[in-house]
Amino acid sequence: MRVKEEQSLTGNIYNFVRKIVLWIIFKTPLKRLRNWGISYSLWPVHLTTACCGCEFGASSAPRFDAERTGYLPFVGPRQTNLIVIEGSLSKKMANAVRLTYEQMPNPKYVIALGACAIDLGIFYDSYNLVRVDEVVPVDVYVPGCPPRPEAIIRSVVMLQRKIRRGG
Amino acid sequence: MNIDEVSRVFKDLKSMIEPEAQISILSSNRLIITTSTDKLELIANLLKNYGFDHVKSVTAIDYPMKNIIEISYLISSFNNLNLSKIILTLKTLIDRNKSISKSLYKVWPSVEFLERETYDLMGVFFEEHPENTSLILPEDYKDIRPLRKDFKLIK
Amino acid sequence: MKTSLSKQQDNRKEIELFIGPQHPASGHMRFIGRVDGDIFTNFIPDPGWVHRGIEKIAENRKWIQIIPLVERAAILDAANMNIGYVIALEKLLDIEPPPRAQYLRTLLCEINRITSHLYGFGIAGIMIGSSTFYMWPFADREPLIDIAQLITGARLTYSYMIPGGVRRDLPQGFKEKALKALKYIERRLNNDYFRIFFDNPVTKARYQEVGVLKRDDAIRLGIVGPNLRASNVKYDVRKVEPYAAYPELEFDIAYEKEGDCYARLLVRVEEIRQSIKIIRQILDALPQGPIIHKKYEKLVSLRKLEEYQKTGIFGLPAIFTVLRPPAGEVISRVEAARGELIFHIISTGELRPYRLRMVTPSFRNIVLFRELISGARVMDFPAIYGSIDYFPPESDR
Amino acid sequence: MEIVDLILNILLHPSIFVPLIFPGFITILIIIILLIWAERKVAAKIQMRIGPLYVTRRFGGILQLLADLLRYMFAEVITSKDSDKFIFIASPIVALTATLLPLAVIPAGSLLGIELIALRTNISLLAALALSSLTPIFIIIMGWASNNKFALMGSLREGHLMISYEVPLYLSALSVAILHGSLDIVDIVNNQQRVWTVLINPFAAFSFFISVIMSTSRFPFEITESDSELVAGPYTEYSSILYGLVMGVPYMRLYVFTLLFVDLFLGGWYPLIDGFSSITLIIKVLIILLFSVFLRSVYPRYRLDQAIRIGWHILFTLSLISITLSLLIIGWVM
Repeated sequence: MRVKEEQSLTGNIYNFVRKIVLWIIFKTPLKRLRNWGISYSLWPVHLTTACCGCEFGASSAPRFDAERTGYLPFVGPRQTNLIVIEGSLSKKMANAVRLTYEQMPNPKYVIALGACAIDLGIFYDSYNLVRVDEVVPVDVYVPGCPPRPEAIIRSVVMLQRKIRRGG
Repeated sequence: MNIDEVSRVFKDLKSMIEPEAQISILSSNRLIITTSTDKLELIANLLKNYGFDHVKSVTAIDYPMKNIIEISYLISSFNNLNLSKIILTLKTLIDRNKSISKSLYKVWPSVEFLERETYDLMGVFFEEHPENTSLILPEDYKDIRPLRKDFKLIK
Repeated sequence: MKTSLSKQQDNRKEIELFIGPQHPASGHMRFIGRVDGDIFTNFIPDPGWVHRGIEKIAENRKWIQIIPLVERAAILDAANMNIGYVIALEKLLDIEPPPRAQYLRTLLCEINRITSHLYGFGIAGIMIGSSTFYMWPFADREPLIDIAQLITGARLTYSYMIPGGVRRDLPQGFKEKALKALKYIERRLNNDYFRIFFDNPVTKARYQEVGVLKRDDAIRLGIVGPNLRASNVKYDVRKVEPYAAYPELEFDIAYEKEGDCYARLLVRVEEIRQSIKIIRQILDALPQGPIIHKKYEKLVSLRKLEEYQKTGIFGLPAIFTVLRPPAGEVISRVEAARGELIFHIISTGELRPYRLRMVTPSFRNIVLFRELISGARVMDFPAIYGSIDYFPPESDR
Repeated sequence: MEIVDLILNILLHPSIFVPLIFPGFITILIIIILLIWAERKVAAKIQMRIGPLYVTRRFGGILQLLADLLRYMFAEVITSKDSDKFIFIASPIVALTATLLPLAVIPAGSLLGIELIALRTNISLLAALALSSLTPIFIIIMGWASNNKFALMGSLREGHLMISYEVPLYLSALSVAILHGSLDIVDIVNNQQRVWTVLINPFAAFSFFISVIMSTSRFPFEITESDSELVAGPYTEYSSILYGLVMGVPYMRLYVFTLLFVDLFLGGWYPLIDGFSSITLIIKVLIILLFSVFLRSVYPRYRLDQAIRIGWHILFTLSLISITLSLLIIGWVM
């Protein structure tokens, strides 16, 4: 980009402010506060990709109650910061997942549930599936077909620890 | 269901559809009618008037060696409790290279999504079907249709 | 679907609404609707977002490997998916499992029917905004899932039925635990659910006379399951073509006359009651004897046979890996939780099926979206969706 | 010392103290944090769950909303390419301000002997009602500026609902004014020393309360942001701190209306505690607030046309009845 004349004297003020804000957020004790807040407020977006969705539903339900950890399934991509990929990802759905991921504000995280999300599991030779890591970067994988709700909540706790460590 | 009733239905149907189609018994309450594509709608209308009011499945089977695709309509009834104990297979054979068949949408509206799925996964085009568009696969799917035998999963 | 939408492209009064697959109420599915004011003038379901190609994959699997494969179509209704395939396979092999195995199969199927309906209630509840009625049925699924887990060892994906019988016998003390769970679920269903949800004036306002499906339309469109029975058609595969232990059990077909959303939910309530009745009968009249066909009992190794006699767990014989049913064509139908499930299998006497066609109830009900929601109000869409109890992975396979 | 006195004097002056501390901004923040936590906890209790817990284990997860707010604060602000950016960003802030405006004229008893009313006029009821009707307009503008179909439909619903709840809301509030012969809320509260308005004119109280529930989109009238078909209604495109603001708006509105409701119908700060009458008031407010959020765990939501019908058929009729009743009572007493 061509440097405008005013900027040649004062420097790029926008970039300067941005650098200061980033410095304040990431290099001061504010970072710990930020990480604490984010880790206890992981809201997954409503995007059910395949059949592990039943166990995803059960993990929010009374016996397992994932809301204890501050995890609250919420409506749209703009208000949430976590995608839970439930099982296999078809080619059609992969586009939707990518689109949703890009619509979400930073910082954002991905949990992938089930054997299908890791290496396609029982559908290893299917013609319509893609692996999750080809579509979005994954933070936590949960094995199982389907994984038990306890395992899903544990993955949330693991992600929380990862965020608090500064991941 | 006792054998008498099946054989009565069998006899009724036999007298009704012959000589355009052949009827045979598969097992205790499964009947099979085989006919050619151009007679399909005629036979279907006869069957509908007899009391078979819906289609349970449209199965297309690919036989590359014989160069044919076999399309089976599994038909039964909700209204007539005697007929609902029978599943009747209405079979027709079509040319595998052309793979064009006649839609039964006008006779049984319940075939709509089943035929669309067959078009999508097997590539059989149904004439006079209201919507011969892709249903399950992505809209820009270009490869061989997956349920054909020459579509191999692992190369 | 593109063509039918572009027909009305120039009509500026309407807006085009793409609902899903990322949408709170769409599930794994997309809908394309046209909205005029508050009315959907056109509503088209667009399935296929969970298509994994089970029919094609089955052609590349050995016969016994297909058992876990078909239940992935609807993992919350796994036992009913299993039994459909296993019955078809047994018809090909021409064997009949012993009576105890038939009863155990029926037991698991009915437990699955209850859990599946409760799941449907939960989804229906959250769709019209009742978070309590999402949580309660999901909570009350758990005691029943525990029972299923006692029988099979898995929460959802059981793979319990094998050709010729079942994999395990009941554990000790099962009957007491099962009766306790049934008593609990019965109390909740008959009192608490009606108090919080079914008798709630808001629920009635949302559901009654909404999404009416007339009897003739239901038959014409080939609808199955509780949605069909809510339109006053008394069709239930368990009565029409009894399989497993159903011929010896006493139960009624649940049906309603109105055909609206409320009737569809009430049919499911009644079906849960009937299932409880069936399970009680099974627990009382469970016959003694082997759980696997004699032919296969002889084939296992001595060590496995000892284990089977001691613990009731039947290790699969090695012959199952090279199972070759004779050539032939077979059609089986069972009543899964969401309706009639059909397997149409062509065997050529090979190690693998030549063609496996699986017609799931959700796929046959998909047309309901277009028929019921076109012409309904925008806010009726989640109410109708919830009442249909549609499960996209089951539909797409 | 004089400086400290000066600062204290400024802080404790009603026109600063009321909007900033009580019943204004800081109280609202604390009440919203507690209220949303209580909403989730009460719902969890009814649903046989525990609800938010691990964020502060010892206090039952009471800081849950703080964590959520922090996340909103540090999240990326997204303004979509097609939106009207200035209005998109400005309208939540204006809506928030507009929601708080009625607090200037609503009296809140006294604390430490100071009368808590920022602006004493003899038409404070009218002023409060007029100022409270600003918020829905900015909610509608939010949906329009987002340039999103779901947001637009949410705005339309807000507009439809607005005309159906505002008429009964104002009519039933005015019937109270007729009953007490004054448009000054302080007078109205003082008139209720012996008997509360809700006992004299229950119709007005009922239709006012239901209208408030409708206007703040509590269940069973959570229609504007009904998530099962409109994602988040007018707020669909809002992310990060902007969404944090708009999420707070209905709760703040609920708080403001509850304050007004208590003043009009539940005897305000009576029975009096000398010098600390605000405590009576705030207890009543908290009870009403808890009841309103408790409705979430009991009811599903009504359909839009049903809600409009309730507004015009039932609430409008009730508010007319309440006005007639007030007139009759006034005539009888005179």
